[in-house]
Amino acid sequence: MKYFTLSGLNRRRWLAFKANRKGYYSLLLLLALFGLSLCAELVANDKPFLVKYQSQYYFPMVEECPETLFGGVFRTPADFRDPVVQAFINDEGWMVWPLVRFSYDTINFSCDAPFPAPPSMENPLGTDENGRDVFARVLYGFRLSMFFGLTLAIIGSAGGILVGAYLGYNGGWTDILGQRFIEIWGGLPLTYLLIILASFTEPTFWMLLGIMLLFSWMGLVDVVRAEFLRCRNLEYVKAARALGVSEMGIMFRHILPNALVATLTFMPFILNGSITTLTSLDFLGFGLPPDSPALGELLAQGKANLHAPWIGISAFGILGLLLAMLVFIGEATRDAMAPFSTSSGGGHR
Amino acid sequence: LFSSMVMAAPLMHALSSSGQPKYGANYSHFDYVNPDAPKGGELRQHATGRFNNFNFFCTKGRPPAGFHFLDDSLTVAAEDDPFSQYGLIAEKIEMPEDRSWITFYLDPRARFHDGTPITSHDVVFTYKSLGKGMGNAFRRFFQHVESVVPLGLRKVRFTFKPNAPRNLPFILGQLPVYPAHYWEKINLDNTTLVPSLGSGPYRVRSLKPGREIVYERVEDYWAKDHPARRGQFNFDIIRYDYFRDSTVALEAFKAGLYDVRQEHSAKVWTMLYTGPIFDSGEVVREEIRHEQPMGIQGFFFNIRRPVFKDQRVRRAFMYAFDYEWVNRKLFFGQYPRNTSYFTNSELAAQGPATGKELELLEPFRGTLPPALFDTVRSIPASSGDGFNRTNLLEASMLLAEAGYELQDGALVHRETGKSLRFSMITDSTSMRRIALSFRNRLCRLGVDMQIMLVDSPQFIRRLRDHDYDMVASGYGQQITPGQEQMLYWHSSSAEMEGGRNLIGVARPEVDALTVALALAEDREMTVAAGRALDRVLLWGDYVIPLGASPFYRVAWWDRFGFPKVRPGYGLALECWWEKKPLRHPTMVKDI
Amino acid sequence: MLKYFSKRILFLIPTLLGILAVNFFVIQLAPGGPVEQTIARMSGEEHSVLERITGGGQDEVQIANTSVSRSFYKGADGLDPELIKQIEQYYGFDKPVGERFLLMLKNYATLNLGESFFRDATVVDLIIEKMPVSVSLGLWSTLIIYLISIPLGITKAVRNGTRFDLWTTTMVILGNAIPTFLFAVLLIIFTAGGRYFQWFPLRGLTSPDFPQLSLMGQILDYAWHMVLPVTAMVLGGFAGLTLLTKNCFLDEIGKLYVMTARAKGLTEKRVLYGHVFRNAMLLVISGFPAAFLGIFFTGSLLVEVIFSLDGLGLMGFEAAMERDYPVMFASLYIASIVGLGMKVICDITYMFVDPRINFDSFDS
Amino acid sequence: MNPLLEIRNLSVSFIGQSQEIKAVRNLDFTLQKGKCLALVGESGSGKSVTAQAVMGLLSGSGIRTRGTVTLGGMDMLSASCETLRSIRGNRVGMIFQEPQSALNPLHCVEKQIAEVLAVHTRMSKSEIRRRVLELLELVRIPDPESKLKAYPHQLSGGQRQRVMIAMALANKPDLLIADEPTTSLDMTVQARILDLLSSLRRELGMAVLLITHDLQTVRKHSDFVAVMCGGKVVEFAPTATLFAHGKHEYTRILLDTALPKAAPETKRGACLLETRGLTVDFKQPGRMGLREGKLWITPKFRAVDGVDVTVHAGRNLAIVGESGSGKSTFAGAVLGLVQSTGKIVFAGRNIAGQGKSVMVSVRRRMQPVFQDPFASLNPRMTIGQIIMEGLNVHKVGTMTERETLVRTMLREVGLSKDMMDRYPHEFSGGQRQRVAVARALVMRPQLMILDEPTSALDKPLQMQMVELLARLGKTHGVTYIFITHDFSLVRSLCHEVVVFREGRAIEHGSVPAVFAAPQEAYTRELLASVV
Ligand SMILES: Nc1ncnc2c1ncn2[C@@H]1O[C@H](COP(=O)(O)OP(=O)(O)OP(=O)(O)O)[C@@H](O)[C@H]1O
Ligand SMILES: Nc1ncnc2c1ncn2[C@@H]1O[C@H](COP(=O)(O)OP(=O)(O)OP(=O)(O)O)[C@@H](O)[C@H]1O
Ligand SMILES: [Mg+2]
Ligand SMILES: [Mg+2]
Repeated sequence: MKYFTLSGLNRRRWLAFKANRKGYYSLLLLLALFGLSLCAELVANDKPFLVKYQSQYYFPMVEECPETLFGGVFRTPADFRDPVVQAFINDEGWMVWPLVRFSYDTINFSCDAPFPAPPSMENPLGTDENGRDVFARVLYGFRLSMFFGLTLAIIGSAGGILVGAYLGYNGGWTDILGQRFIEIWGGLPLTYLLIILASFTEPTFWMLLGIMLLFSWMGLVDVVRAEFLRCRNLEYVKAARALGVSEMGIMFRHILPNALVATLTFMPFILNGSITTLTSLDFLGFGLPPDSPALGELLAQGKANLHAPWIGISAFGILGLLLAMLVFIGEATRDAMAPFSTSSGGGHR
Repeated sequence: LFSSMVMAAPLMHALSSSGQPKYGANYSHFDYVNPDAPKGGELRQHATGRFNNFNFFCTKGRPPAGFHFLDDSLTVAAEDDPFSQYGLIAEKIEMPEDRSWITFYLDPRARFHDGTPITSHDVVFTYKSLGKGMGNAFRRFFQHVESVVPLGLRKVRFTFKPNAPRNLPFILGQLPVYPAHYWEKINLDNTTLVPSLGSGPYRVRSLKPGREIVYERVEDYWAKDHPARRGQFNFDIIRYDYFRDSTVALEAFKAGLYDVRQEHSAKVWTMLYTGPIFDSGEVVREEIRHEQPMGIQGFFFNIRRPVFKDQRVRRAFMYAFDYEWVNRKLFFGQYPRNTSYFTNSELAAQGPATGKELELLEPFRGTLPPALFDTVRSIPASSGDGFNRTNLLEASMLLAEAGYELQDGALVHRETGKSLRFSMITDSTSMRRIALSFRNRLCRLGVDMQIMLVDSPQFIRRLRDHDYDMVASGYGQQITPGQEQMLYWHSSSAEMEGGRNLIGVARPEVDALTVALALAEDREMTVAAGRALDRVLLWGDYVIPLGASPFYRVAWWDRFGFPKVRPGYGLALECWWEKKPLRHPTMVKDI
Repeated sequence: MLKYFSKRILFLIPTLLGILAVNFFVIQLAPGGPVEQTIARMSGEEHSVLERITGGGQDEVQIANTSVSRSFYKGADGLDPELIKQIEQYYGFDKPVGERFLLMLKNYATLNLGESFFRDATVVDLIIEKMPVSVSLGLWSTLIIYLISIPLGITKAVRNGTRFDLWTTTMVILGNAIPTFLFAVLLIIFTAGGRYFQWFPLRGLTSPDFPQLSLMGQILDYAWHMVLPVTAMVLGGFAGLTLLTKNCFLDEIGKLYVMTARAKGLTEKRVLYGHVFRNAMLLVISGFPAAFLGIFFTGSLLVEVIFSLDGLGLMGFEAAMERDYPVMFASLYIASIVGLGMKVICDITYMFVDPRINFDSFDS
Repeated sequence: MNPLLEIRNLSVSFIGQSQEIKAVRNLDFTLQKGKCLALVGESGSGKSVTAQAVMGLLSGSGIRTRGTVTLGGMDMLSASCETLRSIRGNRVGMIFQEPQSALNPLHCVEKQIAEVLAVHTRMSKSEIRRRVLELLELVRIPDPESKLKAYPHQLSGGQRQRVMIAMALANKPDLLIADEPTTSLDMTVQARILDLLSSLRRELGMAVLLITHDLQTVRKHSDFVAVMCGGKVVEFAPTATLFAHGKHEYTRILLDTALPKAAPETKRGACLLETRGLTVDFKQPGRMGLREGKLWITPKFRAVDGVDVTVHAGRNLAIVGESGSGKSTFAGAVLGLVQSTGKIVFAGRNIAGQGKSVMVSVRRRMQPVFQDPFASLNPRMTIGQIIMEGLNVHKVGTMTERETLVRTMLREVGLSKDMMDRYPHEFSGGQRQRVAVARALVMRPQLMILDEPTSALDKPLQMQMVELLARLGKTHGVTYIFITHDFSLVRSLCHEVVVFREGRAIEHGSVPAVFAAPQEAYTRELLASVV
């Protein structure tokens, strides 16, 4: 019987969430896609799962297999796509390949069509202009972008909410000085920071994430601050104060849930924005290393290769789907959090 | 006083570095024009970017496309004779054998659009003002000019300093002549959007900054019937529309918004020049072979860096790069590889060294590889299958020879313990694209390559500081190379900040040959020195060359006539004429 | 309140100073400056700064396409050091950093925003020159976005959960997910290119014969030119605002005062727009400055590029990439002033919208 | 003659995620033109829901309404939007139970009232303004001019209620639905308002559906009475009949319950709270600045003016006084929720203008119940969470102990424990009021300030509440400050009384003394109106 109120409430919320079918299925689909992309290596890879060579078994995905093992000459990890290597192995054994025999950065050297090559059995979504498999790039890109986007969105929003809440709740000098600081901080030239970074080294995923994190938190500050400015004067906030609830408690238990509209609404867009930020960085050439499977890069390629619609459509498709799922999940979450049912069939009379 | 010291020389109608200009003194027109081409009509072209300056003394702004229509120069080139400059404003030219000075006799008919005759005063003014302008590109040549003296209303003499570059007279001949009386009233340091007074075949009719510029033919152009101008500049209106986005620009062409388009991208050329308008012949699509030297473009090793000091490493990398595959898959096979530093030019080395070339090389026989004298260094070629096994094998052997061995999947030098890694910089996305497959193949050898795409200012900064391991760049070449070769290959430029010696070659052989090329007295010497230099550089394995197209890829709406003869060194759109009028010509009303 | 807002306005100055200082010094750290840019330009090695965006970088062959008569300019690689000194001096780079900064501040204090490095026009003139495009794009797209999104969001809130709601959500999301540049190019290809339909002009703000047109004709011509760029700009803008409006409304619509309003016999429209609207508007307002600045100063970059328009977005971007510091700082300066001003106005609006809001410290 | 309002077989239920709440079941009654029907009954018995159903306001996905509501021959439940619109606010006026939440917080008084007129009449702007002023005067808002531009949060509870009344009466409706219209009004004003309604009934033939817990009012002003209990009308009779011999069991209970006549005697303890010269200034309502040509400078309005009050432990204090006299403001100031000047000494410590650290320790020992319970409950927290929160914050006992405490408390205020997971809007006014009391009581504070804690409760529940408070006062040493208009409550619980008028405490003394021999004229007037 412990936590009886909470469990009851949470069950009620979960039911409300589930009652929103779009949101519920979106969540399932998103989880499925994310799960799939987490094991992207097993779906799309340029290494076989399993190689049998001369009664010996190899697992190239987990162990390094130089082609010398199979009678080749190079002592670097074997390129299993190389027809010569394949011939070596097939002569005295066999291989089991994943569904798509390309990783995100595998160039389809043996492709006959000029790049970007149209969809085929080998490349289910075609190749990009550098001859890399679009499906593999979308799959890995989804993971990378989700990770980048989610981290950025979550940390960024959390930061934005915290700061906005703090400023809006306290008002006065805190607000004035804090806002000025944010304005100056926001004035930092992101492009130049990236140029400077790029002048030292090829930017990595983590560096970009770090730099973007410096700025991503500012998006929500203004709206959250506004909500807090309003809500802090409401009667039930006063009541909570009179009850002796701590400031944190008031801010996060009482005001924030009511100020959550903005956050819930913007969250999918922030996430999507974080993903497309990578695009614009790629545009400027300050994006991820050229091999990285960034969805943004795919979009840019889509524009540059309009005659190869499979590139643009794949990228746009996955981004659109992601955004839609997130929005629906957001709506369902809102429904779950809302005290009153917000779905109304035909409107009020 | 001064003039009396210099001897007289024969008066010429043209300057030529090959001895005889193609067209004799009494030529009536160039071969590649139709002297009776009908006048009139409109030619619409496009440009990318924007323009914001008509003050050509000032290097700050960007001049509009087609600005060269506005001003005549002392001499002009014929697009089928790269070795000569034919007098235009300069009716006659006087220059001694040693090229120590040059006198231009101005055509008495020459005048600006306002009717003012062009005089030596204008020439001197132009020269002096251009020399003053901040960072003007002419200045580097002007430093070799001793003096400029007007010897009369229509006669002006440039006297050169000793050891002036041989092509200096040609460059001075290309000098446009700007009206002194117009420009004297204007602050030359500032950009302006007021179209200036000119003397050329066209004047500006209207403009919208950043959007369009429209030129109209000058009806009473003074050189209308000049042999160097006959049959050219036939359109009444030439307009340039500005676009910023290349995709949109192409769409605009296909929509018929402009008439002619030259394509620079192999992919676009093959994939996007399709559709009903091409099938029906409304738009003609043609690859026109040209004879222009293409120089060399590729990935240059910076041999100042320890990694690339070893020629075997460089050679190995050349093996690792599968250009044939790149060309086939990325360029649709349109770019034959650069196999020389003077691709598509007679300066490219061939076969065994002979004659003058051999003479030039002979003093260095001790330090040069023996095979150099018999063969040109080959650029490793592959089967183009993408996997490039044989070449990679070759490469790995070379690397092993150079002392690298595989440790934990990476190549490490046996003695120094340094791993084999380097970064390539470029400021162009297309280069990055090419480099990607290279990196992929190097990976198989255990080499770690970084590709850094930086923006232009930073790229220039690093180029000037020679701060890179490998750089994607190129050297353009002219038909007659000159002094710039010193900056390209000479040791003096290797350590100089801003020197264009990308590779960092500092070898006495190269120095000597470069000097010989820069100062070559005649064509034979130029060719010999060029070939010798090419041979030596190629044997140094300093570059992984890429390719370039020997064609102009041009498409146009089929409303034009053009001469049957095509010049080898230019598209010569000036010689085209309108066959079918435009349906909605630009502002014909008030012509 | 007077005290609060006078404080706010006084704080504009240190904030501006801070923004300028931070930018100035960060930018000093970036390798390559106007000098390199000039060199690049003079030696013909300059890449268009837009190349990366526009795909101009597809030109694989950079060298071999110069015709003989003009090759000479290109041949001029390598510039002598003296010349470079001169360039540095010209741009004032022979002075120490601090001095340059102070000089800039002095000029800004006297409202002298300086001249572009690469063109002889004062920055103010440049900005004025770019205004028509930015104002056109900014104004129309803001208007359209707000005029469509808000009623749409409200309708969606009222009909939450219906099929209409689902469809419109999907539409606006797809609109948001398709990148502007892709959409703009598709628009051009399908409705302005040579292949399919040629309904709209694909570049510029007006036709070449604009001055000759009658007033009505001019308006139509302008509108005709605006269709595509504005469409491209607004498409992505609906989603955020529509959903925000919807969610804010949903939050309010269940409250008791809404029932009171209905009990008064108001029409549903009046209930929504007269009563709920103001209560739900706060967030929409608070998001406005950012949206406005975005659309005005940066948001239209890609649209400007694709439709060959010359606006502030492009100017700012080009200045940043070409290291045209005066233009960069001046536009930053102006954008900051506008932005900071907008925020003050916004805060004042909060108080008009919701009289319960004040900005005092909570504990005093 | 056809009845004006006829309700047949009305049922309303709320369909939640897990259960269905049947708020009204098979209700029947009729109301004739010019008559007054009093709807009395247990708190939570469905009176307000009935009222809303009559207006046709209950629609939406979670609500199921069955039966017929015929108004002037037309079915309100199936009428078109257009018809409903033309009726609402015009032929039927409605006074909502909780004016604080029912008024649009962002519209000023003038706008809210004027809107009804603008929508249903063709009056010009100036006529409307005149009518608004007239209405405000009619409902006895002092200095109506100055309140025109006031927003709801700038009004006192009683003033808000009167704005609601003015709004409902604006178009001289045929039917007035008044849901506890006078709970926050002092007796004088209350009497005037009820008289006003009676006169309107007589003059215009207006029918009134009066929902109230005050049986005096019912007896005096209504023609018929419907007694509701558990969603049903258990008895429907003419007033006199009902009062004389009400049949139903609940009616009897209702009629027979009487609050005790005197507060239980307690020991007078140490001085618990003392205010000295407590003063609160507000900005005069009206748009910022720009008033009377004076930019930014708005005149001050003194809501509490140098009040000195002393409360001793064990001696409950009643604060009475006319509506708008600064009682709630005073309470807010004492609690540190409203900015004030002057001295506030609580348990020997000056807490005026103290920082957070002091206040946190004080707050646990000093708990308020706000005048408008709805607004003071966080709409996104369930009742369980709300009551539990204080315990959690102050770490009272273990989790299980807290749960037991909460459940006991709920039972004691007459709520069932299965309501714990419901949100505030799913309750009736009286239920919410009890939640608010429970939230404060569960903390077992030393001092409790209750702002009209029983105004929405029926007599039996009031009784229960009084007993509960008295018991807790005794066992836990809780001292109460009551702000109320209900003198029977004052008598039954309080030892001391302070009379407020225009921000000042004009009279102070023990309850029997003041009630027996009031010193001030105003106090006398106040007391006189009770009888
Ligand atoms: N939105 C809702 N959802 C669920 N239950 C509700 C809702 N509104 C009211 N109820 C329930 O309906 C019942 C009747 O409520 P109603 O407000 O009509 O009571 P009431 O008679 O007016 O009581 P009071 O005198 O306390 O105001 C109550 O038990 C309440 O809990
Ligand atoms: N925020 C405010 N701004 C301006 N005036 C206010 C404000 N709050 C209250 N007032 C005014 O102060 C006076 C006292 O209000 P208060 O709420 O204390 O009255 P009250 O005694 O509680 O009356 P009631 O019995 O009607 O609740 C009223 O005239 C009210 O209009
Ligand atoms: Mg009720
Ligand atoms: Mg009160």
